[in-house]
Amino acid sequence: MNKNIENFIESLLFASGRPLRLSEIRSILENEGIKADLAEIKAGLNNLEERYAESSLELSEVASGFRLQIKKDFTHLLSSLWTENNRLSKSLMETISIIAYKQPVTRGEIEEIRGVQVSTSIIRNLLERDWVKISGYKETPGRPALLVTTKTFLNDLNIKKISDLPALPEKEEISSKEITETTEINLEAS
Amino acid sequence: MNKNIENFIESLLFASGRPLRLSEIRSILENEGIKADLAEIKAGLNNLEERYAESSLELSEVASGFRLQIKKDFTHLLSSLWTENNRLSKSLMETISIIAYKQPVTRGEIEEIRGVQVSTSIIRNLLERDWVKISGYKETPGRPALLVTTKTFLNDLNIKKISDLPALPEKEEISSKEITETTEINLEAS
Amino acid sequence: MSTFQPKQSELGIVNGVPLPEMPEDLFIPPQALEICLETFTGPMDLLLYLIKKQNINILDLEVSKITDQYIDYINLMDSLNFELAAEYLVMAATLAEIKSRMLLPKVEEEDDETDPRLDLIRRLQEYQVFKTVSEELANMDRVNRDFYLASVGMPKVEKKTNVIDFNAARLKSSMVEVLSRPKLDKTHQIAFEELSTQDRIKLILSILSKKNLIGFYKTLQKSEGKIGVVVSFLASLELAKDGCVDLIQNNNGEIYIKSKVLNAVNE
Repeated sequence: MNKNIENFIESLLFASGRPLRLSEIRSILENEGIKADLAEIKAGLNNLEERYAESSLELSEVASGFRLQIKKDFTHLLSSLWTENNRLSKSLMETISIIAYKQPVTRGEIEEIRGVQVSTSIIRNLLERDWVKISGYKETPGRPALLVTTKTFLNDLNIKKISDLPALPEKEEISSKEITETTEINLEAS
Repeated sequence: MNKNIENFIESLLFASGRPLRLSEIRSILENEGIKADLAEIKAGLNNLEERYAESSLELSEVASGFRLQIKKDFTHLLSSLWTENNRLSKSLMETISIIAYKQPVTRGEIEEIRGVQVSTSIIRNLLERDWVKISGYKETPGRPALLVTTKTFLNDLNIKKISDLPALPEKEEISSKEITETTEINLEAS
Repeated sequence: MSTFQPKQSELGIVNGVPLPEMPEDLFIPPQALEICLETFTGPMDLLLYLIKKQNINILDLEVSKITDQYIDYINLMDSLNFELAAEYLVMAATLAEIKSRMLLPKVEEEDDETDPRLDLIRRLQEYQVFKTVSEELANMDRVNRDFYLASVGMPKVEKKTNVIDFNAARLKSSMVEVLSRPKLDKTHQIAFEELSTQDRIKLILSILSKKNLIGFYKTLQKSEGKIGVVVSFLASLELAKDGCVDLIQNNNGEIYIKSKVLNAVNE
């Protein structure tokens, strides 16, 4: 067996159960008396990536670091292993979207945009998924909790940072004049 | 990317989170329209074994099938990762040992033997680890759930069957039997 | 790959007829309507749907027409006894108000900003932005739906090197320790009826008559096992309830029974 640095890194990635940063990998190796600088670790990761080229595995970098996942080509095959229902309601997706793009945001602010109460079950669901956490409290009456998204949210969407999310669609500029003109037409029409 | 049969099998082993039998692998592949007989699957597993020769992984056969695991040589390196969140509390050890030796057993009976309450978080922890499952309900008032150990528990202990557990000292066995009897009396009384 | 499919375009239609314009006498399967209602995440969503059906830009919002359709929809739901979220009714009121203001004769020097629709249009635009992006988010690769993480088992090692500190020997020693622990309830079989709370109260009172403060354990007899503990405890509670004793628990969880009767006598 070849105990090269790639294998050490590979075993760490498999054993950790969470993504690992370069610096975390370095410090774990260091604890075990294995000296490696970040460049060497990065090179090791690159070698692993090559090793997996012909396999079902791939190395992925997400918000919390590097992790091993199964290539998307195999998803269809694997879905039968996972009976878990991973469908998320439209209301939940609207809520998490507002939190993601407007953070930090209070529940009241979300409700203002959505025009409807945000059910407690949605917030609980998001907290349980660890997609959302409370970052503090707004200094307004009632001191409502401020919600922000977590690294887990980014990890679960397979991205590194919030700016990797799709850009917000542009709003059409409201020109009051335009509206007024239309109003007249509408009045005639109705 | 090479979508040969080894990769299909490999992706299943990486994604399943539990050991898989040859027949399970065959039926999952079959559902996806991939015909392979047991001999071909076995050959695929052998090829995978070769693939991992120079890596940190190995293929292992345990009570409930095949699984991929990290080679023992890496244990030392991994210990620092694992000690943080995998230390088993004394009460958890006591609870699982009672379930292992006395199964099927109710929570009340475990409490009776331990002399203290068994917290819900311990039971949940054991269920989540998949070391314990509910095998049925005792026909006494309240119909308490009967807990038994699972195949995963055997796998994690690296034994094939419960009778492979070390025998308890003779004297203790007698006194424990007494206790179990008392337990039943107490349950009825209360 | 994605399982998320925006269904807006189909779901406002029952039996091929767009729902809001549906004649009231037409039979609509209640389940279909229920699905409809659940499709909209709220009044903003319903409004956007109605606007989209007219194939117009939000900026060209025809309040009058939309309001009628919206209110028809609400009435339809109401007549079928669907529980509408209060926000739907608030929106209906808002629309009605805008509509009535639009019908008022225009004052020439009116400020542009006072267009009654302006606030609603802004809200609709804001909502549409997030609705759109939420659909994109729903379509992004998501763990355990579009891709899976790779995991493997941990090596099994004997002795102390075992990473999860778990092995058959430890299991056994844990069991032995539990079983050999001195037991309160190590016992003989005693019928429950043979121990009466009344008798125990008398026993406790007789012990208390000699000593002001006693440990709870003094009231127990080993042979009675756990049932004895229960009976003593019930007896103590009974005495405490009657104001005869105080029950005191120290930091170690030990219970003491303190006589109040005796104190009273002493005074």
